[in-house]
Amino acid sequence: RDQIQVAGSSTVLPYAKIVAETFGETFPNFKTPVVESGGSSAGLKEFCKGVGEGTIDIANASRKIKDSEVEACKAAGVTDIHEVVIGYDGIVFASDINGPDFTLEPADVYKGLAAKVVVDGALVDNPYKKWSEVNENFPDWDIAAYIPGEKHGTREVFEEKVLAAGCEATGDMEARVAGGMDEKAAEKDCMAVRKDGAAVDIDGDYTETLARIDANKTGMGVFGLAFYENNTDKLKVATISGVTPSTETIASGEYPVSRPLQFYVKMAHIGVIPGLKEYVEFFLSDQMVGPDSPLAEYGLVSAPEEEREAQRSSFEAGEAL
Amino acid sequence: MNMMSDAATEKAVNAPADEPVIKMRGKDVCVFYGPKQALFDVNLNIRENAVTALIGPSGCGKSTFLRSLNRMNDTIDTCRVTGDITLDGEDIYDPAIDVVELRARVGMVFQKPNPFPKSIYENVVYGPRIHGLVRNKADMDEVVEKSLVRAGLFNEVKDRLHEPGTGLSGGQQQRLCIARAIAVSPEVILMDEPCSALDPIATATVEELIHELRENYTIVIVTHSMQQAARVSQRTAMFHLGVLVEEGDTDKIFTNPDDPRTQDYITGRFG
Amino acid sequence: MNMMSDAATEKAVNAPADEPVIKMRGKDVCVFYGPKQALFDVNLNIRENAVTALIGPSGCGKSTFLRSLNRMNDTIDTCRVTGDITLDGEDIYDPAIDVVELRARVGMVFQKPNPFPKSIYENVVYGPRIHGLVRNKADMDEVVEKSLVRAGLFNEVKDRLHEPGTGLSGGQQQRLCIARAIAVSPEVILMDEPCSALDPIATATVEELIHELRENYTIVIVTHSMQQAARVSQRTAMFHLGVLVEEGDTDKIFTNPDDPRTQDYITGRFG
Amino acid sequence: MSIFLLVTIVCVLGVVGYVLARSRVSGLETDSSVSYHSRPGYHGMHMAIATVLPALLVLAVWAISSQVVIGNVVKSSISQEVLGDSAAREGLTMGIVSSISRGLTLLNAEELKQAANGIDAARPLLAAKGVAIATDASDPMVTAAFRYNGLEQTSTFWRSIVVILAALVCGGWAWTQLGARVKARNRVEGVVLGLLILASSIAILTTIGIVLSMIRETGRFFASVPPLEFFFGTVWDPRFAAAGATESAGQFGLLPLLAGTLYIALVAMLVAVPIGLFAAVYMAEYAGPKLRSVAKPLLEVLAGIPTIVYGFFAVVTVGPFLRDLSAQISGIFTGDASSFIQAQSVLTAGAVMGIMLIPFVSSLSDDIITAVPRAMRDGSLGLGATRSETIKRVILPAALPGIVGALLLTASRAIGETMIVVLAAGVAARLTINPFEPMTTVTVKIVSQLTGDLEFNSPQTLVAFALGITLFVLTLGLNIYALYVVRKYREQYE
Amino acid sequence: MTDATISATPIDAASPRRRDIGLKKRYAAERRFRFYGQAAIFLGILFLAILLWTVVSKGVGAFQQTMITVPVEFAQSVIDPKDKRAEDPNVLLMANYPLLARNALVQALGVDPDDKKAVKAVGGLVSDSSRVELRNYVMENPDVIGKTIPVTMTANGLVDSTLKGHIDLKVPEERRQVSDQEVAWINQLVDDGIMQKQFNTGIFVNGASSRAETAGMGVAIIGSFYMMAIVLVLALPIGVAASIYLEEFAPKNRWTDVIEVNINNLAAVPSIVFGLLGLAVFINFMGLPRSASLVGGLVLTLMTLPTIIIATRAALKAVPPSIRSAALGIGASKMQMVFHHVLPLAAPGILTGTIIGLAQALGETAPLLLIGMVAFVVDYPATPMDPATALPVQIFMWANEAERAFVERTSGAIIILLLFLAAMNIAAIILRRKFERRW
Ligand SMILES: Nc1ncnc2c1ncn2[C@@H]1O[C@H](COP(=O)(O)OP(=O)(O)OP(=O)(O)O)[C@@H](O)[C@H]1O
Ligand SMILES: Nc1ncnc2c1ncn2[C@@H]1O[C@H](COP(=O)(O)OP(=O)(O)OP(=O)(O)O)[C@@H](O)[C@H]1O
Ligand SMILES: [Mg+2]
Ligand SMILES: [Mg+2]
Repeated sequence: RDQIQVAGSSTVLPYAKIVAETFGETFPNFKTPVVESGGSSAGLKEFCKGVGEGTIDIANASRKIKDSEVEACKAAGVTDIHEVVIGYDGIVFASDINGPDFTLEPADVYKGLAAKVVVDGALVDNPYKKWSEVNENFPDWDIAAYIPGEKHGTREVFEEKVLAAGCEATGDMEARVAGGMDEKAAEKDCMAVRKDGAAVDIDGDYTETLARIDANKTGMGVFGLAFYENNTDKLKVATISGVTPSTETIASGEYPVSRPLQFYVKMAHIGVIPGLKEYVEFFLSDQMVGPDSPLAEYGLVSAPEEEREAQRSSFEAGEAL
Repeated sequence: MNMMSDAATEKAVNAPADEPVIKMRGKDVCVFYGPKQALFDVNLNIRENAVTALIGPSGCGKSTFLRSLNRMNDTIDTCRVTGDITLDGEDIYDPAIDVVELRARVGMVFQKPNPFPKSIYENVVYGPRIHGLVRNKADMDEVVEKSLVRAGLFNEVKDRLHEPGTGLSGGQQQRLCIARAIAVSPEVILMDEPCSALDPIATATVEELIHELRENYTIVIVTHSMQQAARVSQRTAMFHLGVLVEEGDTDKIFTNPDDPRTQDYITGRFG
Repeated sequence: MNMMSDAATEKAVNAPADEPVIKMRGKDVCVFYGPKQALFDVNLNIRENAVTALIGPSGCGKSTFLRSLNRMNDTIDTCRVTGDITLDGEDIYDPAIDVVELRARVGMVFQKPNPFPKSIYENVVYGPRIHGLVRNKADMDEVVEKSLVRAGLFNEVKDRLHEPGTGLSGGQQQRLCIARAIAVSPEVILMDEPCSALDPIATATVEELIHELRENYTIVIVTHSMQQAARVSQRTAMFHLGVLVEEGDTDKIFTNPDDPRTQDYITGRFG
Repeated sequence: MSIFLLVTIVCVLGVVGYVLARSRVSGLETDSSVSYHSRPGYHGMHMAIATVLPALLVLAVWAISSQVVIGNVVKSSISQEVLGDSAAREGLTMGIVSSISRGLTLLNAEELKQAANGIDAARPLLAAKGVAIATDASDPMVTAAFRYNGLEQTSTFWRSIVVILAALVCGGWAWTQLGARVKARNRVEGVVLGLLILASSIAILTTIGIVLSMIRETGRFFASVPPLEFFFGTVWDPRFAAAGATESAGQFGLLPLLAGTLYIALVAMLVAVPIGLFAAVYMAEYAGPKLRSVAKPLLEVLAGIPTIVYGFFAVVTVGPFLRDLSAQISGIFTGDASSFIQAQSVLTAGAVMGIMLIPFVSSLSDDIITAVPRAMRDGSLGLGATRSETIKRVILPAALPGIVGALLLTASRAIGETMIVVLAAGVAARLTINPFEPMTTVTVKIVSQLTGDLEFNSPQTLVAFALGITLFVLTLGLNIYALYVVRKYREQYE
Repeated sequence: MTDATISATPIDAASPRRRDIGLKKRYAAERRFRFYGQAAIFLGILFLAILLWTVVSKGVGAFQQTMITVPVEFAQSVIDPKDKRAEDPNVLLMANYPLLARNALVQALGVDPDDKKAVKAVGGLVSDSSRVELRNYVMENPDVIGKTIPVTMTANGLVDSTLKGHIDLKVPEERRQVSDQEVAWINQLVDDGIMQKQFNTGIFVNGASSRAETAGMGVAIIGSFYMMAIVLVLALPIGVAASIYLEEFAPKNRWTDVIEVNINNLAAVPSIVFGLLGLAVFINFMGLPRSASLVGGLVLTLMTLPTIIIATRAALKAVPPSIRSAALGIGASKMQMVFHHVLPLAAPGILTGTIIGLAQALGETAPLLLIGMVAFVVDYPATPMDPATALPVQIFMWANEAERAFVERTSGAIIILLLFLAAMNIAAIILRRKFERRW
């Protein structure tokens, strides 16, 4: 095999595609890597099949590899796994360009979208129908949010960083605990999304979410920052806790909702599959993931300088999980 | 045929009237299938309350003529009829004539028994129902019983009126089809080789039935069995290659035909 | 079917030998379709170089018997044959017998002409080719010409041997099927109502052909036309409800039958 | 000798056999008056089959069994500590050994000598040939790999000899069989029949393959989620297992998915059946040949369009159209121009899927309606029924069982459809009876659970296999029932 | 009877006794029924028309691509400053070609070369693929170095969208992806005849790309072609053989019932399940490579097999039994009967069924998802063992791209797929006409 094979997350896919394509163009001696999409899960599953020509070299993931997965990898002989964080993905709320501005707080989102909220001290099924009921500053729109489906890694981030935070902020969390739930159950309950149709799961990509908002002008969508930046003429982004999402605010940690994107390299394949080492190095170079790189232009939030340096040296050293 | 032969055979036909009454008239009937002509200027009158047999070798146009009598030919796209056919003096090919009404008056029984895949009862009541001749359950029961009795089938099936008609034997099926046809009280019944798919015993039953029906209906029957024609009909018409060769009283045709082709055919020289 | 009647009718058959030679023998033949018995203990011998006609009303088992003579019945899953049928003394239902070989020796012509949708030439040459009777183009041309000549078709089609056989008229098609059957030089030819789909003129041609073929082949023909049986056959067997009623010289059967059922049938009392 | 070369040799032998036998028989046929049972070509074929078939069978058996035998021999030669104690470890070790041995075959003599020194020497050499070796390979494995290759070589040598011998012996036997009365044709046809049977059993193999490829994962799923909860649960909420979290709670109720599947299929059938059936009736009973020859292929184009295009159509055109329409309607009746049909809804998916299914219904029913014997039509028309009466009261009832069978087949298509639903009805697993709201289907969840970011060995992913098997059983049930119905229908006319 | 003189004597029967058989109502019902039928056909065709119109109206634009033709100075100072290209072939490969393109445009637009920001923006007007375009040009004609020659380069996807009017210029500048300055440049270039729309051959021949302007279906077309070839080669003979056995030889018993149910069921099993099967059997068990058209072809073969079998059986059933008895009657064996007569007569039906099956396979996405064919593949696959994608997969992937320029291309890709399907269907019709025989 003279071609690198990559599989995994569809969130990482666009970045991996850009790198692969540029890699192929800048190193005409190597074939352009093949990048499969199919989800982090399927990618890691393939990755953990074993070592050898018939298995993939790199798995893209929009979440960290789980311990159980590392175990499964080990059992199949995939022992040296190197983790590379390529940057961060900001998660933003946006609505139709012609709508009003939204200045969201996690608490607002929680009240609008959680399955159960505390009203007058009692835990009830979410009664809010309109945004204006949640917060009088908001327009008189039916609550209709298009959020990532449960299969998406983004959903996890959304639940933890927004819903759970909102739950804390409103004091609902305490109310739940006070109501007799244990800490864990309460947290879980906080993160449950209402299922009465006001929050719509989208299992497809952000294009689908955009199509939804196109079709329902009073809808609110959850997007990746990259996607939003490609569609600024159609979408208006909401601030969270007063911070406008941008590569800068995310990189600095001001904007709360983001997650790391990474890929996993099978070290046993380094030096065997032609170009694998070069590809990873190329990916890690500032030319690709730096603040002024094509990936950043596409919407990837670059990691801070020292973190990028650490990634490079760690790969150089061949560190494994 | 000409007047004379009609007059001559008048007595042979045991019609009650002195003058034979003509139920249907065909005048210069030509039938074409696409470019191919299947019937050539046929002039044939059908007498009321008599059985008219159409005989002739295969492909001579018997079925074609029969089907043109109730415009079943209309269902064949390429088929075209010229000339006049009248029923009670009315031109049945007149655009003002309604073919549905016509077919309700001129019923048809086919070569292969074709009961609908429904119960015996439903088979019989089908025609009266679509024509709105029955109004309620009692009407229907009556019409079913009457028709089945007439068709000589009632006693055999009265206990299983609601079983499928397709479960009957061939001869019973054919009698069911006849019952179905008479249930709408037609004036004329056309039968295209009604017994050719039946065994000898069933054939005998059906022939007997035809004999009885003659009193109330005008019947035209196509048959390839000369014996059958001789047995059941009063009038016989002989076709050959699309031409009506000869027509007349059955007795005469079978004993003393005018045309040598008829002679040859009935003596088995061909066909 | 019994020795005596064989002996008695010997002279009537214009066979050259003193003793009529028996080509095929059926002994206690019973045929079942699933649970239903269609033939009951039929004992019938087929004489060489003679035409044997099988007559009887519809559904009496004529076709069934005919098809059991070259094991075409094998193609019906539910069909079962008991008793012995021999060809030149060999049991044709012996497992050692190859049915393909048998059918090459006992050919068959069907009720509806069924030429292959290929050229006339290909139709005729197909059999010889699969049986390896022809080696080269010259052989083939010869066999095609000979067969078509025998079938009386050559002059009509010699200019269009490479046009499709399905483009011929019905009678021509049936003669083509006969040509196709004789091209493999069978010993026996079975014909199941070969003329029932033909018009009178075509029928006459085919009958003439059968008459000529008799000199070289043993022929068994099923017909529902008594006239035809009388015209073409030397021997006639009458079936009724699965039973062989009577068998004997055609002349005798048609003039002086032993069995009252035969009498009734040929005089048109039934059927 | 490589397998490919061996097969080629055997085939060449077969061809030679064919030519020899054929010419011999045609030679004999001309100069003697013996009548041959079969044509020379068949004798040739007989000879060729006798040469090739047993040899290939031997080859196949050898190839499979030698793998097992050599594997076991090598395995027993490896010490227990290297081999590992669990079955999984053993498998892994053997996997490494076999990839080393495969790599060794690529090396030349010089390199081989070097590689024999151990894993550290072998690894770079193999890497240079593009063979990746797992990190925990060790020296004994290299030794084992050499042993493996040695055995393999011996086996290959004997394999060639035995196979060629088999070809020659069986071919020779066939040669002695050449004779007038040998039923070569029957034998050849027997072999062909065997091939035909083999081909028809591929369907069965596929089914077995499908079941086998899902059963293990399904088992693992049911190990963590009780079947009762799966089959009768009313909530579908396979929560995202938080990173690092050990317990993976979530609810895996099949019912909302099943309900969505059946509901959407029902709406699709409500669209497709009337349109398809009326179109079929019109084409079969009224339309002239011209209209028929245009309309039928045009409608069938609908069946040929990829479902992803329909999904696209649903999102871009049908969904917004229905939504705006509903806004208009409610504007007229209530004055409040808010739409009550959501752009993504059971209705949208059902409608678009219905459009896709129109040709299935129309073509199948068209065939069935035309199969109703003409005698039925004549019988009814002869009684003075109009055409529509004939159709409604005689033809359709007569064709009903067949049509029902066809509809069941169509329904199983609707149940199995994925792409349209993903785009047009969404992924929200809910139980509702309002067709204007989104629901989702089993197939959609299969795809999304498999292609998501979830942990791959968690029940969240494994549930896809359980869903797959459930769906498989469901369509199987439908098909068995359809076959039963169609059978009954056939009996009527026979 | 020829001399019939119609005299008074044989009188016609009495005038008919009229019965009310509800004709008026019945005819109204008849007309209604007929209307339903016509409406159904009309609706079906209408849906087809709307669907096609939606796709075509959105996608035709994709067959045009904005190109920039400017004189490019192939300066040695940029390409090969150290003059080492004779020794080191990598020099030409690795040179800074984008700079050449940018310089050429800067000159054409008369932008101040010292205005760093403007220069960078100008460079953004051409696609990044100019690197490859110029490199290939230089590699083919090494003697251009040092000369100035007009070269045609692909414009950036945003420029393309702007020119086609897909970008709403009324939106405030800061929310737009093209600035007013860029719009001005684009207009200037168009006026100068430097920038023009051309037929987009790239969409047919290019491999996948993350840039809309250079993304093409080339790999997908080849991949689909390989897969169709594999399906044809495997599914047709196996399907026909299976049908022959089931239709002509198999005794009607439980076992054949099982096979029959199986086949019908496989025709209805969701296609994604075949993907699971392919992953388990072909990739994991048999060790075939991922993303390869070979595996895709095998999976699609299993998927289309039932369709072909069902169609073939119908075609075999339609061959009149008289042909079979004719062949058997002159001593053909059953096998000869089938292969010499039945099969040739069933050929048109088999062909049609096969092509329908192929078309179905051509449009299938879901199973390919699981065997790694939903992938980003740039290089042409040389053999069916190499990574490749397929037409519907490419559509699926483009539909999920964030960039606006891909929207139009998605529809364009659908048009290409539909064209292939149309070609196959027309082939089916022609073949059927050609092979059709009457009996
Ligand atoms: N639908 C048709 N299309 C074309 N030609 C037809 C059609 N029906 C009958 N014919 C032709 O018209 C002629 C007369 O046919 P018809 O069926 O009336 O004969 P028939 O006397 O009833 O014969 P049989 O005794 O065989 O039923 C024949 O030559 C036949 O081929
Ligand atoms: N394939 C079959 N399966 C079951 N029963 C059959 C089958 N073929 C014929 N029969 C029955 O066997 C009996 C004899 O049929 P056969 O076809 O031999 O009659 P026939 O004398 O040739 O009649 P016809 O003159 O109508 O051709 C009939 O009762 C028929 O119903
Ligand atoms: Mg007729
Ligand atoms: Mg018969």
